[in-house]
Amino acid sequence: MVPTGWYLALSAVLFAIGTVGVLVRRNVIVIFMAIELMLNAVNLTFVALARQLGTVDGQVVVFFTMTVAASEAAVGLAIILAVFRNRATVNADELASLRW
Amino acid sequence: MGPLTFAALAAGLVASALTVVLHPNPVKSALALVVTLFLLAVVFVFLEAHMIAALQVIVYAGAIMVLFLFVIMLLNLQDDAAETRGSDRIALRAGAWLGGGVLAGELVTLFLRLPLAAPSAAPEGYGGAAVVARSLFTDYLLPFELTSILLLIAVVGAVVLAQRREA
Amino acid sequence: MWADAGIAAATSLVVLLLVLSLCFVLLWVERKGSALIQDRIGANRANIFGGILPFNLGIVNTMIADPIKMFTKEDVVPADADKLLHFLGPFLAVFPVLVIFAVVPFGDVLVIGGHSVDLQAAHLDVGILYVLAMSGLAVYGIVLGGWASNSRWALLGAIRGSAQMISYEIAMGLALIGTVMTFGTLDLQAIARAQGAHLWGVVPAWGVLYQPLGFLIFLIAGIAESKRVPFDIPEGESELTCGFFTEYSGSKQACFMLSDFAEIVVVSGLVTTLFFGAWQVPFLARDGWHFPGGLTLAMPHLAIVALQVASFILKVLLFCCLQILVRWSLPRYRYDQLMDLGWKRLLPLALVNVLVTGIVIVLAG
Amino acid sequence: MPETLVIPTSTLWVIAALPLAGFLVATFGGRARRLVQVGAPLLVGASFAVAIAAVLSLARAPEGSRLVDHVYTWIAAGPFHADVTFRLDALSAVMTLVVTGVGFLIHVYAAGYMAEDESLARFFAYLNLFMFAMLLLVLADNLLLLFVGWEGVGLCSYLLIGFWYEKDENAAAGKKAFVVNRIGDMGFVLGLLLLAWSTTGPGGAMSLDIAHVERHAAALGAGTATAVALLLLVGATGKSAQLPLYVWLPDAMAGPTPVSALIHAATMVTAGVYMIARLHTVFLASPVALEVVAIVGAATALFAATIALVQNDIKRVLAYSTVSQLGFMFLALGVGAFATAIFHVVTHAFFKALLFLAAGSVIHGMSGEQDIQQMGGLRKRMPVTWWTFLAGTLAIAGAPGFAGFFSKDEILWHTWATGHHLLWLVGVVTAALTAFYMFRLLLLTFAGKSRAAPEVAHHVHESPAVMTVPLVVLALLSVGGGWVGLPEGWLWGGAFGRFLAPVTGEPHLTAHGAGVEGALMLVTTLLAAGGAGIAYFFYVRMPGLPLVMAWRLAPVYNLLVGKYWIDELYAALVVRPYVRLSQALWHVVDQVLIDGAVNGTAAAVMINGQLWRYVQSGNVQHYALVFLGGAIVLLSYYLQR
Repeated sequence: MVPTGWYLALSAVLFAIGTVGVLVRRNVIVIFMAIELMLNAVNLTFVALARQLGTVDGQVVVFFTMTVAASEAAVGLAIILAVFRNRATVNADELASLRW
Repeated sequence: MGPLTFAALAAGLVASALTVVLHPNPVKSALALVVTLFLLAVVFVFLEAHMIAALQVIVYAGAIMVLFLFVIMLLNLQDDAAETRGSDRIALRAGAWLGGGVLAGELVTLFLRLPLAAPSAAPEGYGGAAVVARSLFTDYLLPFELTSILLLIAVVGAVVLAQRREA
Repeated sequence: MWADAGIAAATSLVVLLLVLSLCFVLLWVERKGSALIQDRIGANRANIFGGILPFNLGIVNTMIADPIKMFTKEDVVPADADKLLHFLGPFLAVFPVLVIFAVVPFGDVLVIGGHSVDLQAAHLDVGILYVLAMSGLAVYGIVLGGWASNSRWALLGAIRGSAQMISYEIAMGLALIGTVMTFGTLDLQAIARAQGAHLWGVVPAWGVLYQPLGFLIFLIAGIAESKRVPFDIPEGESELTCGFFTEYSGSKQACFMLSDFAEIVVVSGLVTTLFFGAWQVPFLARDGWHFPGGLTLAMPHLAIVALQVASFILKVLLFCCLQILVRWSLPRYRYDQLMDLGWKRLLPLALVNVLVTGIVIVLAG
Repeated sequence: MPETLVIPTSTLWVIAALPLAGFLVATFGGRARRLVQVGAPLLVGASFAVAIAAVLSLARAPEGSRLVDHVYTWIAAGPFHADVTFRLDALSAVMTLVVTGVGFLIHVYAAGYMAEDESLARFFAYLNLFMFAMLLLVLADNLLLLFVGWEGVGLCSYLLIGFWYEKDENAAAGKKAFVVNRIGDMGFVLGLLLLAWSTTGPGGAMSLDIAHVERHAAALGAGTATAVALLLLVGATGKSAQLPLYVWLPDAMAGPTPVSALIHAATMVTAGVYMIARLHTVFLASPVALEVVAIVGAATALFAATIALVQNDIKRVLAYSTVSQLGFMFLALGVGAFATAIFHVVTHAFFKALLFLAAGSVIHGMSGEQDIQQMGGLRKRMPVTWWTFLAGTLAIAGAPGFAGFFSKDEILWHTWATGHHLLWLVGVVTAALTAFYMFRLLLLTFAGKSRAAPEVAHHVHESPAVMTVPLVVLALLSVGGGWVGLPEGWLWGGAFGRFLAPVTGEPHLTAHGAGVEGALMLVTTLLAAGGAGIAYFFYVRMPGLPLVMAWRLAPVYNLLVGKYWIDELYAALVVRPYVRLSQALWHVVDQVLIDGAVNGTAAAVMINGQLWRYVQSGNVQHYALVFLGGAIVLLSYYLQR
């Protein structure tokens, strides 16, 4: 039996990797995927702690997270498509018109 | 699950997650993310969250990631060597890796410090569809119904955003 | 411990062989059936013992010669292809389809030497979710294969395929919700057992009686998922040469074809299991026949099991033939028509089905 | 007053509500001219009828009763509370009848006078709103509610003076009336606040209910009472056009003539008189203030009368005569003869409304001409107007038996009888001057030959019946209206005073005797007759003499024609310094300090934003990095704990 803490630590590492991905990548879609990675890391925390507590509440939260992630993917990718149509790029550096 | 299995899974997860972040090709990144999600589903199974594991594969691997791949292919995005190796953004990248490392360190420290006893054996049917669904349709009914509205909004939003406007 | 492992291995092997053998049968059915429909002779070149035997072993020849030819052909990989993914594509296409069958029960419990063996490779509480999950993964083979080929035809085919599969997956999943509500479980074996009952003592309580609309939607969505005519737009040979597997040859192409046939079998297996009584034979219970009117007829256990498995295979074969009939009868949909059907017809119908089912369940208590 | 004499009722609000309904009809039904033209006067008439009914039921009640109509609780804030309550006692009964009755007649007259005006509906809307406010004022059982009416009539006065706002001087006259009234109102408000504060009852109960104020007024200290009374007097001088705030009234003649008749003769300007009579308990508590009231009244009376001697605008003469007559009323108030003051309010309402309406008829007939030097000889062409104007002139001049005779002589008698012999003299002289200038006006207008331009003279005509009938009714009232208040000892003498006595109290006379009263009356009458005679001599017998007189007495004449240069004095002393102060404040405080602070703040924000905007790279990832830093800091905090 692996201690719950290990799962949590694993999720922390995955979360940090996702964070780095959000920060260093320039392709908006990849940034988006890194965000999904972060969400999943949090999901792991929920599931691990749900197991720790012996209740399914954490799993229910994961269910909701998935719903949100699905909505986010639908809308986010639609936005990316629309942006690409207008600007012909998905590079975050070039999508910086909200500035001084 | 023994420590060895866990270590193997964790190594696979970290490797695939790093691939997501580091691979210059978005398609490969997406595939690595699919692998990550699939491995996470396996971890969920070991944590006796069968229902969630199945949903993880259906929703994430089966739907969301297909959508990602679809968009990447539609936009025909190619390798971008500058993505990860360009000489600009050095400060940003250094800050990101440093910050990410510190974040991971702090979180791991925090989590490993938690005084968690070994969990007791899971109750009968734990993590199955019936138990999760009962919780979902009783205690979490309102949030559940709200997610349906959220999904509806997302559908409408996606259609509105992605449709071509007639000039 | 070892016995369990042995049983598991045995059942898995049985299932795998079942699917594969059915695929080979279908290969022949397809070739000869299409010839029958198109009023021609069909495959008749391979005649191994032609000089010796007075008659042509058409069936055997086709079933053996075709795979041999396929697997011995040269494997061509395009120059700029992504080698790894090009290699992985066919396997990713065939693998999820084959493993779906793991949760499909092909018989009731078989008792041998004190061991009771569930005739199902893997017993899962969330069997239907597993089915959906695996059929969702099947898309990756197409997408990756198409993308890795580095060819315009293949890429277009892959994009079409991913959109099509993701669209019809929704209708398929929703069609299954009605069935899940009717039987109150996600476990396929439990669903199979529940269909052993008889309404008013005479009519077998098969799923299709409760979910006729669900059956139709599932069947259509299933055919669409397997990308066969009239939904073969990802291949679309008139437009895209061969779609996502344009750049494949030899054994890899054979894998794609195998997955094609395997999908037919899987869809048939699921339709049988969910809507047509699975392995159930009308009036045949575990201990023998129970006809309406109180007439009972005991039978040996092994005979009963054999009868049930045979009935399952028969039903599956029947639906496979139905799909092939469809494949050779209907013209191909246009892409927008395909999306229309999926999103504007099947999806609302499936939602209505769920709603009506729910109302009936509540009213019937 | 014993509470048993308070009779609850629920009809009084109707009296005030009917004109309000008229206002709404005229406002929202403005397109239906006919409806407004007929409906607005009728609603005021209905109000008059209800008022009569209410007064009759009051008359049947025991002496000293009052009807009280509690409509709703308006303010209940801690210890302070004010209700919307109407009261009808003897004082408000008289005022209500005068306001609604005279108001009704003037409305009828106005329906004819304004028939051709394109803004007829607006006119009647204002007029009805004025009636509502005035009735609120006289019927209020609470000084706060009274103040609402007070301000309401001020507003309507402003609107009506500037009714023909297309001409700048009319708008300016309205503005002048409004501003001068505000000055008076400030005094009034301060007086009310001081009154409320100083009459705080047991348990801290604060109220401006009239009963409450009357209960506590007697207990006021002399200083407080004087302060309150003088502040209230400031309000009264503003509203009733007394020195030094009378300046707006002559200019107010810019409004349509029915307005001058209704507001600036019969009703609104008497609000100050009414208010002092209503709060006489407060004034009685301060003999000093009372004395000031008397002096202000007498001075105003004489002052305005002298100006009236030489004015040539028909309405302006009447305006100064109004100021002068209001001075008489204040004189009566000042000597403690509150009932007499109200009596003069009533008779004055009759004859001054009559005179104004007759003047309006003249102006109507003369195609808008207002200069009496351009008139003359109208007697034959406008007989009804002539006879009614004559009746009004006789009444105001104090011809025996006419309405003004009784009220004015009673004022002078009370002045004499309370020992104010000097003020009596002033009053008598004023009465003589009044007779002179009124007959001058009458004779110049109606007697002799027409001095008008031929085309105007040709068109002179009598006014229609809708205008002359009210004139006749008012003429009858001017002739006979004084008989309700016969002096003590004559027939039913003193009845008016006795009717009001429960409210206003009895005057304290130091001299008595019908003989003395009769003698004084004779003196006054003779002097008035003399004044009238001189006028006849000047303007009929020897029409050239006034010019000679004016030339000989040039300094005096110019002083009077220039109205003592009061307007110019005010302009020099108040208006121009105030304008200069305002400009200084505008340029220094507003433009430099306030605008500087506002613009400076904006500029500071802008500069700050200019500096910080470089942080906004527009790159989401930079923001996210900062976000990550924040998360790390938070986590570090948790780790340290």
